[in-house]
Amino acid sequence: MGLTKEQIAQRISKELKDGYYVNLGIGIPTLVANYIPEGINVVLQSENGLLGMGPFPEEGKEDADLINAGKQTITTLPGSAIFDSAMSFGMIRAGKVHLTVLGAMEVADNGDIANWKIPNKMVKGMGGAMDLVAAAKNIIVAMQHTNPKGESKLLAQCSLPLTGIKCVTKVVTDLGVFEITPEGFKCVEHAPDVSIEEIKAKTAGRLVIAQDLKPVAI
Amino acid sequence: MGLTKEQIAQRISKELKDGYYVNLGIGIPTLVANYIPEGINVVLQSENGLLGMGPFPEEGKEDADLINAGKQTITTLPGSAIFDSAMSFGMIRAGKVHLTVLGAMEVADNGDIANWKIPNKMVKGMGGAMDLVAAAKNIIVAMQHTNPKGESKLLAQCSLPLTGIKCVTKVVTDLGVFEITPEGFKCVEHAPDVSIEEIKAKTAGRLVIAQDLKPVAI
Amino acid sequence: MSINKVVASADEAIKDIPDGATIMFGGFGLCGLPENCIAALVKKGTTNLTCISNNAGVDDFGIGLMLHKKQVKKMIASYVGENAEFERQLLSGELEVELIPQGTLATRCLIAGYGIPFVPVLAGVGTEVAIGKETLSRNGKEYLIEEAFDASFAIVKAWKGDTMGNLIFKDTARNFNPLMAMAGKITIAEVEELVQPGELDPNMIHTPGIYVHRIFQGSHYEKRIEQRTVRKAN
Amino acid sequence: MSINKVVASADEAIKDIPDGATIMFGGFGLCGLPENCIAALVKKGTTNLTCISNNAGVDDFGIGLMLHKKQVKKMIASYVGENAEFERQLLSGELEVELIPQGTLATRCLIAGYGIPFVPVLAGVGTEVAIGKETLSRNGKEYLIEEAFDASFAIVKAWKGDTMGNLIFKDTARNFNPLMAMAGKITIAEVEELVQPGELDPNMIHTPGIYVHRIFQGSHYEKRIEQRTVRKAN
Repeated sequence: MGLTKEQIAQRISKELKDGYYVNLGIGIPTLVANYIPEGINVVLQSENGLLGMGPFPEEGKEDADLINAGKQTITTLPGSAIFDSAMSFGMIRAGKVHLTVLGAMEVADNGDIANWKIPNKMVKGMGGAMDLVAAAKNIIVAMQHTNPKGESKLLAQCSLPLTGIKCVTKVVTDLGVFEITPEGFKCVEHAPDVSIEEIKAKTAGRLVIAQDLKPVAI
Repeated sequence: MGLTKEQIAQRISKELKDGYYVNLGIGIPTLVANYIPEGINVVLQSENGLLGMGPFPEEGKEDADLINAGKQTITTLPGSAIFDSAMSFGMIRAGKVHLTVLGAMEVADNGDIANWKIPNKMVKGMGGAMDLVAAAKNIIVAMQHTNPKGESKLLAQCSLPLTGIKCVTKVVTDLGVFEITPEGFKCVEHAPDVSIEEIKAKTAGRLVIAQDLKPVAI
Repeated sequence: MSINKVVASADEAIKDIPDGATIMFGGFGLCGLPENCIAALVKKGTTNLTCISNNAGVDDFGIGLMLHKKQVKKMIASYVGENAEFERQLLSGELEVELIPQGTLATRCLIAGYGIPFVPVLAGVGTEVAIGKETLSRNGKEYLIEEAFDASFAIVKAWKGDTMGNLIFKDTARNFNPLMAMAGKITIAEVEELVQPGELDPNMIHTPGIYVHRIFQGSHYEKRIEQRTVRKAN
Repeated sequence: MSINKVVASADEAIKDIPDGATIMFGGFGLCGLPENCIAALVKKGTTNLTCISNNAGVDDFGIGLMLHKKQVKKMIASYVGENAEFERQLLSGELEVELIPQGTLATRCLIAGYGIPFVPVLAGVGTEVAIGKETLSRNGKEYLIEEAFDASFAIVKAWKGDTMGNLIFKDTARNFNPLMAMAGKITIAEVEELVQPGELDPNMIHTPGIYVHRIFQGSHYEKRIEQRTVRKAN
């Protein structure tokens, strides 16, 4: 029994610091917004041109002109700012966004990430993912440790086409928390019910276990 | 008796076409705004960030926040737009401004212009002049034909540090109208009271006289 | 100084766009789309088009409507999901697609509007996006050199605009619209509300009229929502 | 989400700017100057500064006040006329000056704020501005490669701002202010009116708060006029 998606999001929310501007990708990353710790003020950036993304609108108050990068209807908050897509990626590229949380299909032990294309399947495009991973200073990947076939998604080398190279700083999966280090994935926290042996068995890339390994505190 | 400054400006105003966006430099070029022909709608751009520059304010209505590139207090007009300096030079560089009228210290017969620096004198800087001459598609120079010492300002080669190369399309002086052509300055109009001989005597660069030379119509 | 850019209708605005033209379309997903001009292009049947737009619409809305009528030869976009007809044409080889990172797409519009010929970006370095592209090293990093777009037409949708072409966008319907407005050689703007010069605050113009060549008040905006997400009322 | 960027005063805002720092100052001529921060820097006597600003003020206003106290080591600007003390220091060799075409100056701010390391420009090609600069050919033209600015601090003046750092500028006092706000590693904004989040329309923000690190409401704005030009009332 590893972490649930909600628990992965909850664990990532502990990376938030007061005053952070944060970009949350589609999927598990979006859930992080539900676990912002008390006393921590963060501003969510949506790369289609919004700082200060608020919750979904109340039923009947949806506005087609106000969506997030996942095309979902959203709201603004007091202090929100709207801008065009060039400024949006400009502030990302300039390092003004402190933390980016993304999903991934594969992560390599050097920080490479693949999350946009599966060859021989319909290609939908990279959207803003390549820009985000090339620019963000702190990129955390939120994903399941293995794919539906049970194969590791933490690899020595990505098999899928890359989204970006040497850019991921940390991976949070259902099995634990892994920092990208020169020695490969460094397991710093494990899911409470998950053994080191299971993590080793399910991690294909280089893996080191932190001296001070501890259980993920949820 | 050549053209007055006002007559030079009036002659240049005939180059305006309906729908033009125009940047007028400091000095004689500014006067062009007083002679916009009937039925011709133009928008004046001020490179400090304004489209739709209006006249000076009425006494007592000056606003320190509303100035032109010459730092003079001005007004907006219905339909004006304000923007930052990057967009201002962006639209100039992108060729959206149809006509730029500038003063000059020297113009060469290949279209080079010098108007920003006199060596061994205090250097004030190029301001936006280098950007304008590098970018504008149609640059008309408005100036006196000779300097205070009586020396020609229409030269084979500029003696002063250049502002831009091969960029001037036309020069209007107190003596006449000169197009820049592969053959040098082509005199297409002469000031009513000025002879071809005087123009030849006062033009140091290559000069050709148009077949259909005519007097400047004021 | 009142330069009048008003045209009578979407039909009038797009009538000289020839077959084979390259057109930019503002919008992100289905948000901020120039619905009237797309409808007019579908009606006129202009074909063999290269479309530059962040997305390709859905099956029955946005650029999807033009795909359905096989008017599009090539699509340049960052994300083209949610579109079965698109997928069919792509897999059958009827449609060319060039995928570009979203920030690069936006920046290539910006630099076109600012008269800058190319821009160095990190997005795509080390990926298949970099294949065949010129690179330049700077500060120990390798950058891809990306070119300014060169599109004959840009078609954008604004919230309000005046007869001189000044535009204001609403909320995230802004997205690529002001960028493409700057980038088009001829820019067509459809607006929800067309006003007279002086009705818009000069300080609050998103796209100055110098970048806009034709403007008209659109009608019957459907403004479809792609992902309707709501929460319980308190 | 209300990130609070408010500091108590100009003194507080500039207190950690060290001697020898590189500072950008918004403004064009005397229009849109951060008067309160300049006064605080003069009071504190921070010295050996490199100042990036379109102009250098006049003898007794703007950056001229810092020149008078010999706080400026180097001035990077596009136009530095109208300033006798400036001229004296320059001719005596006390002051270094780097002159940059105005559009290049603006664009080097923009690209710093957009994370773009360099930009190709035509301004200055064939002139002494080009001496020693890297060039690149494109489409048969030669471009100068101009670098993004790298300034530790940017000090700007806005009309209104909220506690989260969102800024709105008024009329041509906008000029370089939003560009420098984006370009500074630490950006300090002084505003005529400081308001609460929600009081500014999100659609009408010129500088999003993400670019601003410190904000305060200034006082006693003199807003001096450099060239008072008027016409007869009708």
